[in-house]
Amino acid sequence: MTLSVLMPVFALMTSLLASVILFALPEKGYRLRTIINLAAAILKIALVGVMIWGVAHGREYEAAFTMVPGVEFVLRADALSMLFAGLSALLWLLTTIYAVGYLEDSPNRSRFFGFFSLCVASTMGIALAGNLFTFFLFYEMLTLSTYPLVVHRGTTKALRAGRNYIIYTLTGGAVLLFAIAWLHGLVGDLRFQEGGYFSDVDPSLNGPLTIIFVLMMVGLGVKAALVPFHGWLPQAMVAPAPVSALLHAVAVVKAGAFGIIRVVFEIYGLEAAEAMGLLAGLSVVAALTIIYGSTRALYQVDLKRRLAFSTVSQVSYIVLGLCLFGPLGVIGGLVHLVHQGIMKITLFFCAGNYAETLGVHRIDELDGAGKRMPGTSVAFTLGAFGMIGAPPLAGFITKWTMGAGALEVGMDWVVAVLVISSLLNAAYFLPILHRLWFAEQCEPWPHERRWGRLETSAWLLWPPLITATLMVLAGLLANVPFSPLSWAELIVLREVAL
Amino acid sequence: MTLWLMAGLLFTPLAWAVLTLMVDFRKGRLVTWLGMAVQVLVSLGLWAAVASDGGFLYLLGGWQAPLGIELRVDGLAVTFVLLTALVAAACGWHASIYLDPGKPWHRYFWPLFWFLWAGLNAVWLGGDLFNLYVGLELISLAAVGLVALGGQADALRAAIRYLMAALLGSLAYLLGVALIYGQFGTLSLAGVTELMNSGDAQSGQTFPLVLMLLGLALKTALFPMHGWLPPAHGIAKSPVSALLSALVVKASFYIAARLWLDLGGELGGFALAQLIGVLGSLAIIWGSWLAFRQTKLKQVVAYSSVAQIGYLFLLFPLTWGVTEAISLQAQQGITLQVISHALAKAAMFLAAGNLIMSVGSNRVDALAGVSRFLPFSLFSFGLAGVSLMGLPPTGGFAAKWLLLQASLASGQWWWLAVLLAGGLLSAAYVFRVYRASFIESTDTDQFYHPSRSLEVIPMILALMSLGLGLVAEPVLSVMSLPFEGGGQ
Amino acid sequence: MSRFLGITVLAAVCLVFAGALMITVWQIAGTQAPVDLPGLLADNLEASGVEHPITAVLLNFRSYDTLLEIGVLVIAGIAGISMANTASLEDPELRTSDSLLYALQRWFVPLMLVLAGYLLWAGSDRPGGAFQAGAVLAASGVMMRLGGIPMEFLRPGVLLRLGLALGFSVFLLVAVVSAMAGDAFLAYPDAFTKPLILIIETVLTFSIAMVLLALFVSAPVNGAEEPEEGESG
Amino acid sequence: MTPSLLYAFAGVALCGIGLFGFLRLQHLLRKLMAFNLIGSGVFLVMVGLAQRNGQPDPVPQALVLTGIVVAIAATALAVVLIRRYYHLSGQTTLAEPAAKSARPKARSVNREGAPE
Repeated sequence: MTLSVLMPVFALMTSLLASVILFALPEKGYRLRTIINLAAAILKIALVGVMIWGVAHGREYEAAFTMVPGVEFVLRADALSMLFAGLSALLWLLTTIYAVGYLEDSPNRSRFFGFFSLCVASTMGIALAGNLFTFFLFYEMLTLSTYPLVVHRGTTKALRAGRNYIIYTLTGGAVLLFAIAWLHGLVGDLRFQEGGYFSDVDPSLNGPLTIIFVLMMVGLGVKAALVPFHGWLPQAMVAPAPVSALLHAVAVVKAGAFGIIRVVFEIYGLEAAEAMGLLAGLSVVAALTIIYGSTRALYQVDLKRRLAFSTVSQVSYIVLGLCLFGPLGVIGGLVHLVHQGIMKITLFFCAGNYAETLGVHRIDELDGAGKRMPGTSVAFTLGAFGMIGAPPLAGFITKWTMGAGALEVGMDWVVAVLVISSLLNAAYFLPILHRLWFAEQCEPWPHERRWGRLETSAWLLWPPLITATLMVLAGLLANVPFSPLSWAELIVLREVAL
Repeated sequence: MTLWLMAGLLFTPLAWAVLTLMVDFRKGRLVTWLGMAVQVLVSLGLWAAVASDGGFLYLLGGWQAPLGIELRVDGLAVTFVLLTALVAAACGWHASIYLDPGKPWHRYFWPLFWFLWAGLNAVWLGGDLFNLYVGLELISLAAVGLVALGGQADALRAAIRYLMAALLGSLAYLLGVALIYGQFGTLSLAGVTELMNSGDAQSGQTFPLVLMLLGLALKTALFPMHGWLPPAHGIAKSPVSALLSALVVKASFYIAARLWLDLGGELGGFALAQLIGVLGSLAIIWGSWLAFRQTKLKQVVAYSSVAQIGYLFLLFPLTWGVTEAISLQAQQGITLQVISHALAKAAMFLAAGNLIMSVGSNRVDALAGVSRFLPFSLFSFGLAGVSLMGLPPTGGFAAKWLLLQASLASGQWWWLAVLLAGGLLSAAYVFRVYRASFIESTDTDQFYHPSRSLEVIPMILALMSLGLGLVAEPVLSVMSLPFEGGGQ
Repeated sequence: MSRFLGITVLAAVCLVFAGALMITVWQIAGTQAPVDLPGLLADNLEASGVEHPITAVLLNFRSYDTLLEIGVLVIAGIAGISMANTASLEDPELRTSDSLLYALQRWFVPLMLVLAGYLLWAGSDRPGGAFQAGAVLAASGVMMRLGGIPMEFLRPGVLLRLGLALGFSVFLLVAVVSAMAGDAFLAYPDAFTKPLILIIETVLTFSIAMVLLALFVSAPVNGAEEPEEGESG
Repeated sequence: MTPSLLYAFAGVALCGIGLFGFLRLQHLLRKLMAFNLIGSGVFLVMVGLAQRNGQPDPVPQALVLTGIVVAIAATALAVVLIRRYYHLSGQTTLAEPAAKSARPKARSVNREGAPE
């Protein structure tokens, strides 16, 4: 048992054990719970940081054993998994801080934080999974551990959202299982490997492989909220804000997107997938999702719902990036995995702050909120501009790289999609910003609470400010080592084998 | 050493049945704890012995088959013996706290419990067709006695229905045994198999096999002969329900599976195998649907057993007319399904009992809001549910995975749809219970926390079912150990 | 109409079943069993310790069957007394005051006891044995009971339970003692085979009679009942 | 066709009749008798088929003895259960009482939850 075996296991265990301990704690142990939560989150960041450092310097971390005859359980840290693991470790800490503040004085916290940690553990498992089987294992665990979070409030609406969520995701999971089992039957147990397996495959297998690919995209697309499998996502908005933040930024939708990346890069191989004509179809679906999500977002009056449709649209950037089939496009897609996470979590934190502090849920109630809550509103504004793609913020880096990638491989229409989408983004974000900063407050806040000198509780205020700063840094310092962009370049260099 | 272990294994349950008959419930509880410890240790020892040295034949009374009765102590049998020891000990432990010692009839729980255990071991090890019949009857009568114990009219109705079904099933099996004996002149299953494979004998008849399978399927509650199961399992005391669902129905299935694997290749046929598979599939779908429709918590769990039993019968099509490797895969999958269902269902029934005790009602609606009390039992119920849904990393998932692989490899892709749909359907009824527990209702303010040990037991079982998926490989490797035929 | 149809279908099913069974029996009857178990039995009868082959099979070659079978009987007995009324053995429905029965009983009961003893003894070399003897013994008990003779030992109590389990316990002890000696379960030591079988037969007779009688006597049903879980009772 | 085979065929007939009775009859005691009828049929088949060549085979006879004891135990248990059932419910068949089967007992309902 060397350290290289234990590291990924430890990284997984920090949140798994934390969740077990949190369940066992009595409901009233607020202080202890917070301490354990934060300690585990910080420990996890440290572990992931060490692994990122190690991976950058060429070390390998892997733990594997045979689970079922013919199938291995593999945890492995490579550059791609570190991209996702780093994101989720970082955002876990911030979301936990936020959630502690958000859920102050609300019931069932023991249950909430227990499942919350479990959810993060699943995400970490998804990041570290070394083969499809292990990936699927954590993918389903994620489904189960997020259900209690979605229905946390226990209202009829929450329960209905939870039911739809579970119907969508479990069905998607079943489809994915079918595809994985079929693939396993065809070619055996496949570890994720650079360049994939099917670059010189027997043409007779093309038919089954195509079907399997489609099935996998359906199974993963449910979580990634590809149209037409996105229905659950806007409904899941009823969950408490930290949950929405986590769901949209890291956990669920990203798990789907990350799975698509794994399958395309490291099972099929980008070239093989392109050669079989699989990417063309996927890119069309992704483009449609981008446009559709943005268009629907325009019509939402509920702030969180608008953000949710925005997620539908933004996550597909990642998928679209892959389909560009060139280094720049792929880098754009990968980096968006991180950028979108940071931007979207900022926006959700802010939305949660408005709801929690002012009782504001609808966009037309936001008039003048910028004066009442300047810190939150600055963070929101930065997030919105990032989403639109204004330089020098993180979103700009994504869109610029992807656009360049599209031109590089001659898919000019993608540039058009990017432009349209950015215009739509502007169309649904700018009115909000206008209301925040320039409209006068004409009605009293629906349900205002006060926290001393600060505009809101410190637990609630700091996380969005931090993430907003990170977002700015990710844009400004894009070329510094270990920035998301440089890391994505490292991944492309090492693993995508273009 | 193994001789001693075997003697201990056969002797302990029967002896403890007598001992506990002599004393009242409280003393019986103490006596039983001791006996359970002995029995678990002996089972573990035997399992370890077989895992290291391979299986053997145990000649009862020192007489070889066909004259005497041989016990077939192989990897599969000792795995089930160990499973029985764990599950039965858990249920017994639970019952010792759960049952009210004040009721005079509860003193008879212990002897019946021990007889049931003895019968189960007899079936797992049995290698003699007639002896298996006696073992089955021992199980059935003890089980019926447990269901009826002190019950009111509803419980008795369920018990009588159960008894009638069990008796008819046993007779069908016995008739098959009579015909087999008439043809081959021996009752040893190994002997019959050998005769059939050697080709000396005239080819056997299919009808006896069909009769036996029919009888055993009735006792296993295969669709459409499942009507007796839900009332009996639903109305019995929770520890009893757990025993019945986890182990008792598996006993008759185990015999059917052994018959099929030994004789099915010769006497069975594609149509028969597919027919049984179709019935199993219908059981999965219909049972899950009915489970979804139930208003009482324990009825949900009971109907879920009907559905889960359906999976077991996929063994028949997946092992007929396929290569050795695929057949092995299917057998391993079914074995895992038996084990994981036994653990999960026992956990579920025990947890359901605790929940019913806590909220004071047996209705699913009554669970509204209980998750805020953080009942341990709800977690156990949930974890067990995950295994029933066949989601990773549970034993249920490992089983499903192997069955998926076997269906794909054998080209019988239609079972894939059944397996996947079955998982989703079971999610429907499991999530219905979860959902109820998350409802925030204002008037749920009374919640009685049962004693810690009552809550710990289902949790242990559920965790075992969960962990089974992770250690499926080592467990299965013991099961498929080479069988060293011949003397002791 | 549908009722008639139901019967017809049912009858057809039963006829098909009987027909298939008939054909199978006929086909099997035309073959020769490949294993000559009776011959094997005859060869080993010497070693079994008893002269009558059926008794040898029951109590030696396949004694495990018999052990479990007595277990089944004990289970039935337990289930019976678990429902009996512990307070009273009196069930007025069962009591007859028929003078003829009373007279018969005075003659028959001793006779039946003797008959039971004979059947038990005969078991070793002729048809007979523990079960038959036990059944006769139980029948005499039933007769006494009908005649209104109180049999206090049948009250559900420790005596009755001891009686129920006695035969089974002795059988079990013999089985395990032989295993302790390093042999297989139920393997009698050569020198003691015959006496051991005799002892087992005797106690079994007693216990079988006891179980059957207990089932008959436990007829007065106790009214107490346990509510279903979750229902206040 | 030997005499013992005749027994076997008689057993077959008993099995058929017994099965019909078992499935058809509703009264529990009659059902139980039908069960015993099938049982006898099975025992006859067992003994008759095994001695088709004239020479007696003691093994099935011993098996049948065991089988009879088991059947008696089962019958006795069934009678005990049926008696008690009759005592508590006044019924002789397994049919659910009409009032109860329509809806679950009212007293077990603590609260009406949200409809599913």
